[in-house]
Amino acid sequence: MTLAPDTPPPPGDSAPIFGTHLFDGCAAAKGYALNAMCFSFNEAANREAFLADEDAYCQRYGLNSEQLDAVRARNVLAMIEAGGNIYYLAKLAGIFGLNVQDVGAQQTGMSVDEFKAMLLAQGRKAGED
Amino acid sequence: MTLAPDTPPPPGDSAPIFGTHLFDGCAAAKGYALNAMCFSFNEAANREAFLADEDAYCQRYGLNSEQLDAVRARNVLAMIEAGGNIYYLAKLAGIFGLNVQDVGAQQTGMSVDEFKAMLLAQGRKAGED
Amino acid sequence: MAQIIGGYFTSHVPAIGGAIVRGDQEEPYWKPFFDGFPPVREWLEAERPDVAVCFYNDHGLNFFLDKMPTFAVGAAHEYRNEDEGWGLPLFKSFAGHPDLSWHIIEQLVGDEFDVTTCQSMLVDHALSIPFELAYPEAQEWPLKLVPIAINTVQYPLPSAKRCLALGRAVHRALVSWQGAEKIVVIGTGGLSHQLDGERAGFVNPDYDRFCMDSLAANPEAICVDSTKEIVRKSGSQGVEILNWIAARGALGAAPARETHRNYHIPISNTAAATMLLETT
Amino acid sequence: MAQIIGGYFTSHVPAIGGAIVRGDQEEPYWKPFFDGFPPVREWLEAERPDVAVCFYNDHGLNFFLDKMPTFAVGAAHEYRNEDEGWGLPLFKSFAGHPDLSWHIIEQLVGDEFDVTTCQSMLVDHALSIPFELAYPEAQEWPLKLVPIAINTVQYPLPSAKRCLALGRAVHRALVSWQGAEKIVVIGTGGLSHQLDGERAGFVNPDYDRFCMDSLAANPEAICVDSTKEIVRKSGSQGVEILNWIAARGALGAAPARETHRNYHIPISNTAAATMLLETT
Ligand SMILES: [Fe+3]
Ligand SMILES: [Fe+3]
Repeated sequence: MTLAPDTPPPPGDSAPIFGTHLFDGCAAAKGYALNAMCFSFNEAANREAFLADEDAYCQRYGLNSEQLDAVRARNVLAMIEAGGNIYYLAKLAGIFGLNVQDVGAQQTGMSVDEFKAMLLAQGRKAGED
Repeated sequence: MTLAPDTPPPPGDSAPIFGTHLFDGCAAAKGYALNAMCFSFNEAANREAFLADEDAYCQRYGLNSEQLDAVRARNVLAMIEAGGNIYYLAKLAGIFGLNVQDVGAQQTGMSVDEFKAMLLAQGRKAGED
Repeated sequence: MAQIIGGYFTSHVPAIGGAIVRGDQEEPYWKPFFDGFPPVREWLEAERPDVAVCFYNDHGLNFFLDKMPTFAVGAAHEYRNEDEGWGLPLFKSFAGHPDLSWHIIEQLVGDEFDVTTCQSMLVDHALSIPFELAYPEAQEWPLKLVPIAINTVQYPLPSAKRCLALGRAVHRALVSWQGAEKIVVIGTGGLSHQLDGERAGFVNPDYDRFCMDSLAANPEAICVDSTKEIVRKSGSQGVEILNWIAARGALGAAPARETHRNYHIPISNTAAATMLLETT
Repeated sequence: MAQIIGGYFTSHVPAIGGAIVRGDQEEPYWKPFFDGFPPVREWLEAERPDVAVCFYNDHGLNFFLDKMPTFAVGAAHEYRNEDEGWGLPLFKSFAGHPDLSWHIIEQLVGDEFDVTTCQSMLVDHALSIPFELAYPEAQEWPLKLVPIAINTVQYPLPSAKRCLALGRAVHRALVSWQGAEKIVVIGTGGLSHQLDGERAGFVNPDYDRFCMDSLAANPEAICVDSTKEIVRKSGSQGVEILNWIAARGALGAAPARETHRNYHIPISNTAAATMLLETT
């Protein structure tokens, strides 16, 4: 995978950004139920209720089938595609014991070690400049 | 009582407005507990809890003694002096069966009939113009 | 292309809701107010707008002092009314128009309005009553809603000038909206009244007339005063004229045509007014 | 008269909280980041500010999509941290400075910033970690807090230009504040990083260096880009540079003096930076 093929950006805001999903109104409208569920995970009791019966908890928040599948598969890119916002999804990932580096690895198709090594390599490269 | 001695207002915003209490930050900081309690009265169960044990309900919201006294006395001007905001106080007044005309009468020292008559008189006067 | 057909402006006194439920429209106390509505209804029946953009102020149903926005724009699929605590009837829910909401929000933030976006939002009597008055027979509302709430609770309030500018930015959004909808703009609240303090019961017909006379052709005239000066002239709740000013802005900067006006004192503590402005 | 002593700017990566709790400051992975703080601490020990005005972004602790403000200003007596859901340590509470908060709010609304006022407000790691880093020995915080939250969650985000203008309006408020306090400004977040999407792990040292080089003397240079362009250059969470820009604005339009800088890749997924700017 090529990280950030940062060719000079075309002028104007219309050009998409590689591998980047801006959480705009369209995404927000699609993802409200999923994000509302994730927001509830600020409370420990809700995290426990989710762990005790994941499907029932998802149903209570009215997740659609795309969101249900993404949650069942622990697939972060699919959650984002279904309207999830990373700030809220991180709380769900936390329940699964995943930190932002685990999540980064999953989304980029790397192992966690590869993902960490990629970041360290960027640090070394920046230091060489 | 003279209503609205509407002499030409002096320039600038510093001049006070007769009988008018702007709900600014100072009032808001003072009145937060009282207003929070009144906001809770959007829910019927909370209105019932207040009616069942008024003092206990006020304590739960941490009203200070000035606010407690004002609520016990059903004294709207004292509630405003204690930082209450009319939009929230109206919900408390509603529990006591008071509408905005009852509240207006109390604050102006009129009977409710006098207060209503005063408004009708203003309507007649405006119609004569 | 969307079409902005014009706007109506009306007081939203809670007692109106009670009068509607009781069927008091023909009672001598209420008739002079309700008589202001047939021309609005006829216009709406002829025009049949698909969406309403409604400027109002929340009275402590959806917003509390923990998060009090200067300007809040609804972007929900549905807007429900709920118990406000004083025995008001429960009003019907509204279907939202999230796509148009987001289009407006993009314009507003792009134009440096620092709005709060609300993807879940309860609407109170100040929003519902103007629809009850305009569509008395409706089983469900025949149009979708974009609600925009202006802070009239916690000082400092936005200036009238800022509210007019907000409305004009909404107008730019409506003009560039690619949908085919007919859009009606609504401003609710006022006119002069005061509920709290020793000046409770204050009304000011001269100032109200000035506002009504200025609205169609010269709304800037109302925006000369500071918010505090408006309170001085209009009463502490008379400041709800800010909603009218923003709604007027949403009709655009060109003069509008005043096609109807009704003014009556009192409804409850309020100098009540209804106006209809059509775009030219 | 109040005195604005300057500001510090730092990343707020959640993992820093874990490293502090574990005492990992001297571990090889963490040391290059924590080594950026002694100069900040020495400066704060010498200056002993009484109040912090802190620009940050909430990560879903205090704000949800039902009421998402572009700009929110705290006006509470106390700000608590609470469980954010990922096992972060609970951070200490802050005493507020409501009088200064309201003074700032009056200035902002008067200057046509449409802020949301928050008289009850939880603060998350993005606010707490910069204090943990600057006051590692504190049993309780030795200064009061005015928190200002900038929306980096829900698009459209405010532009960098708007954030700089917000900060400059805060600066005007601080200059006119009649208290005798010493005030420190804090900007938190960034620098380049991206948590979500196929580009997760993206950092951009060239852009970060441009931002750091511009901050003291020419913050306008960072404000030329649209928010989306900043995301392109900086990553989807790199957009937290908006907090830095607003904080820089609060130091005033005059050039500031950069007295310290630290930059290190990576902390977690982030290009982490710490800067100290003193007013001249
Ligand atoms: Fe009202
Ligand atoms: Fe962050």
